[in-house]
Amino acid sequence: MTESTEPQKLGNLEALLFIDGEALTFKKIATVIGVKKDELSALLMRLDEMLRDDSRGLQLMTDGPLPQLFDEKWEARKVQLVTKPKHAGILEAFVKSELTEELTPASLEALSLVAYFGPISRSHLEYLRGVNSVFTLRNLLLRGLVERFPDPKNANAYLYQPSFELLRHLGVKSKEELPDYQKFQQLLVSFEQAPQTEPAQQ
Amino acid sequence: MTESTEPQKLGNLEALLFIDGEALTFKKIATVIGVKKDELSALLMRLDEMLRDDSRGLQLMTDGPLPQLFDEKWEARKVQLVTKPKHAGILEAFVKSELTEELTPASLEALSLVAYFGPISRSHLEYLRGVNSVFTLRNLLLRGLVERFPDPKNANAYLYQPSFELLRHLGVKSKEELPDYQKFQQLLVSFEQAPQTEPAQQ
Amino acid sequence: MAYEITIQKFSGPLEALLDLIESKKLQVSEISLAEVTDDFLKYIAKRELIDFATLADFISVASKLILIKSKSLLPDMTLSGEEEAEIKDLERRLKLYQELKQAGRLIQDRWKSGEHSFARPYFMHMTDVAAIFYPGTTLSLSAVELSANKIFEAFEKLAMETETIKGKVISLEEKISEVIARMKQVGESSFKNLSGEKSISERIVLFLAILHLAREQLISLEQTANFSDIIIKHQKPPTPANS
Repeated sequence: MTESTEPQKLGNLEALLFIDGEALTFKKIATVIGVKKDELSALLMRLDEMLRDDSRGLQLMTDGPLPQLFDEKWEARKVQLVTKPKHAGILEAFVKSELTEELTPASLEALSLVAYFGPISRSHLEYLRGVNSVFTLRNLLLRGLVERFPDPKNANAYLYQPSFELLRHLGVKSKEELPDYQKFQQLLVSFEQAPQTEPAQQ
Repeated sequence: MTESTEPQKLGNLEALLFIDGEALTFKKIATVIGVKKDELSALLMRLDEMLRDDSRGLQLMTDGPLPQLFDEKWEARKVQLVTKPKHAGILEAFVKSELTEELTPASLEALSLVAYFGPISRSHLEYLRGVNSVFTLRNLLLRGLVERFPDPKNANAYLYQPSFELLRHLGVKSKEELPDYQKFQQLLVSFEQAPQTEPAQQ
Repeated sequence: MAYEITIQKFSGPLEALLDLIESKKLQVSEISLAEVTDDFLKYIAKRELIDFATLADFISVASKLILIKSKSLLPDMTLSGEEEAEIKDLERRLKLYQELKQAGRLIQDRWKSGEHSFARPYFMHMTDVAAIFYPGTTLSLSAVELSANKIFEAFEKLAMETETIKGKVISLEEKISEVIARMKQVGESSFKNLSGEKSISERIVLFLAILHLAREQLISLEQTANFSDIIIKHQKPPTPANS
């Protein structure tokens, strides 16, 4: 195969994200369109920039701010092409949102903590909520609002994070765009750095 | 509603075509975006022009050359957003990469449940796994490891069962020949009859 | 298979506690915690509002509140360093919880805002792909069997969670009864020192709430621990709380 030029690869990237529809890992994209880490990073940044134009109806949803995603864990990061929230009004009639059910107080509470502080372990979540969360988390997993992955530091436990489906429903490009995101991060950090000792809760 | 500017309407148009998999009639699009024939014509021409750039992977598929479509039959004309033919290789590479990857532990888990307890509905499977299983099941379908058929008891749902090829690959004549088949059947029954802890909680 | 979803008033004990404090327009502090203890216990006593899985956590908070309350009613009662730390921790966590509740409100607003993004259905072209069979190299009969075994291990783990919760409820009951026994000891010697009708009536309310709580637990857990008997025998409460 001849070396593709950059525009051709940008086209490939757009076509791939369009075909799959779901979130794709960076590794998968790199393999399918045949680029390495640095080139993928450049392509994604360029695509993101092009999409910022007002005449474009789409945006990239990612695991975090794009420039920060190309660290040692880059291969597992995900990206998805989705419509911009400002177009939701005209699209509502076409796509029925599956997430019309109201959230119970327990779901809402667990969901917001996972959204703001994910990836978060169940025990940490339970400490913050002050209540056992096995079944609430199970329910959120079943509804596809949160996802889990094995905790690299604790073989028998999982870490929970907001799913792309949740972020789409909330209309943000990544969890860092949630309102007052930084404020809540700092709040938690200062709480946990306080001299008090956490008794082994739960 | 305030008059949208042209860029906003172009964005609307792109988002709408992106979301819908089928070809849409001009009439439908005009209604949804809230424009008349002339404006729709201008928007589609503009979008078509933007898509011609080499960096774009998509194109408009129409019944004929765009400028000729706005005659007296314009309302019934259709348009669809598709990938450019030059990116066809991407679809192929994507399917290939999906298939050549080894089964993940999650896929294997879902596959085992379908093998031992199929025909099984997606919701039952998700209940047992405790996680949303839409994509896992689709990957298994794509690989030809499981097959589905409409659930006679539930109009909009499918039941999943191990494919004939899977059983042959595993070297068994029927699922009843799977190791410890009876044991697992009984375990499932006793698990599901156990007094559930979840009820009221959520 | 569907989950039964009941709308509960509170997501957990911290929210219930905070609600009680805020409804009295108080700040979170040891004093306000002592003040809402009776109401909190009454809330637990109405067991139908709390599901089993979260009961243990409600009781855990209740046991700390009882300590706080006892301390405020009985100045002679000394708490261990660990107990003091538990009280401080509850107060601190409640303050954090109060702040974090904001996050829930923000998510709720966005959830309802209608500003959603939409994605294309997964792999819309899938129907174009011809039927194939691609098992990969790792799929074997033993891999399937191993995976099935793992699933059932996970089921057992889930069942154990329930047992753990049950065990926790029971041990907390014991802890509460210990606290009450201590309070009774201290109380007998210091009752005469307590002045004013109000303090005494407050103690009675507290006691009744505990009795009620204990009785409810015995019923639902089918526990034969004779916790309530002991109390009755010694305290002779004036109501048929132990019917």
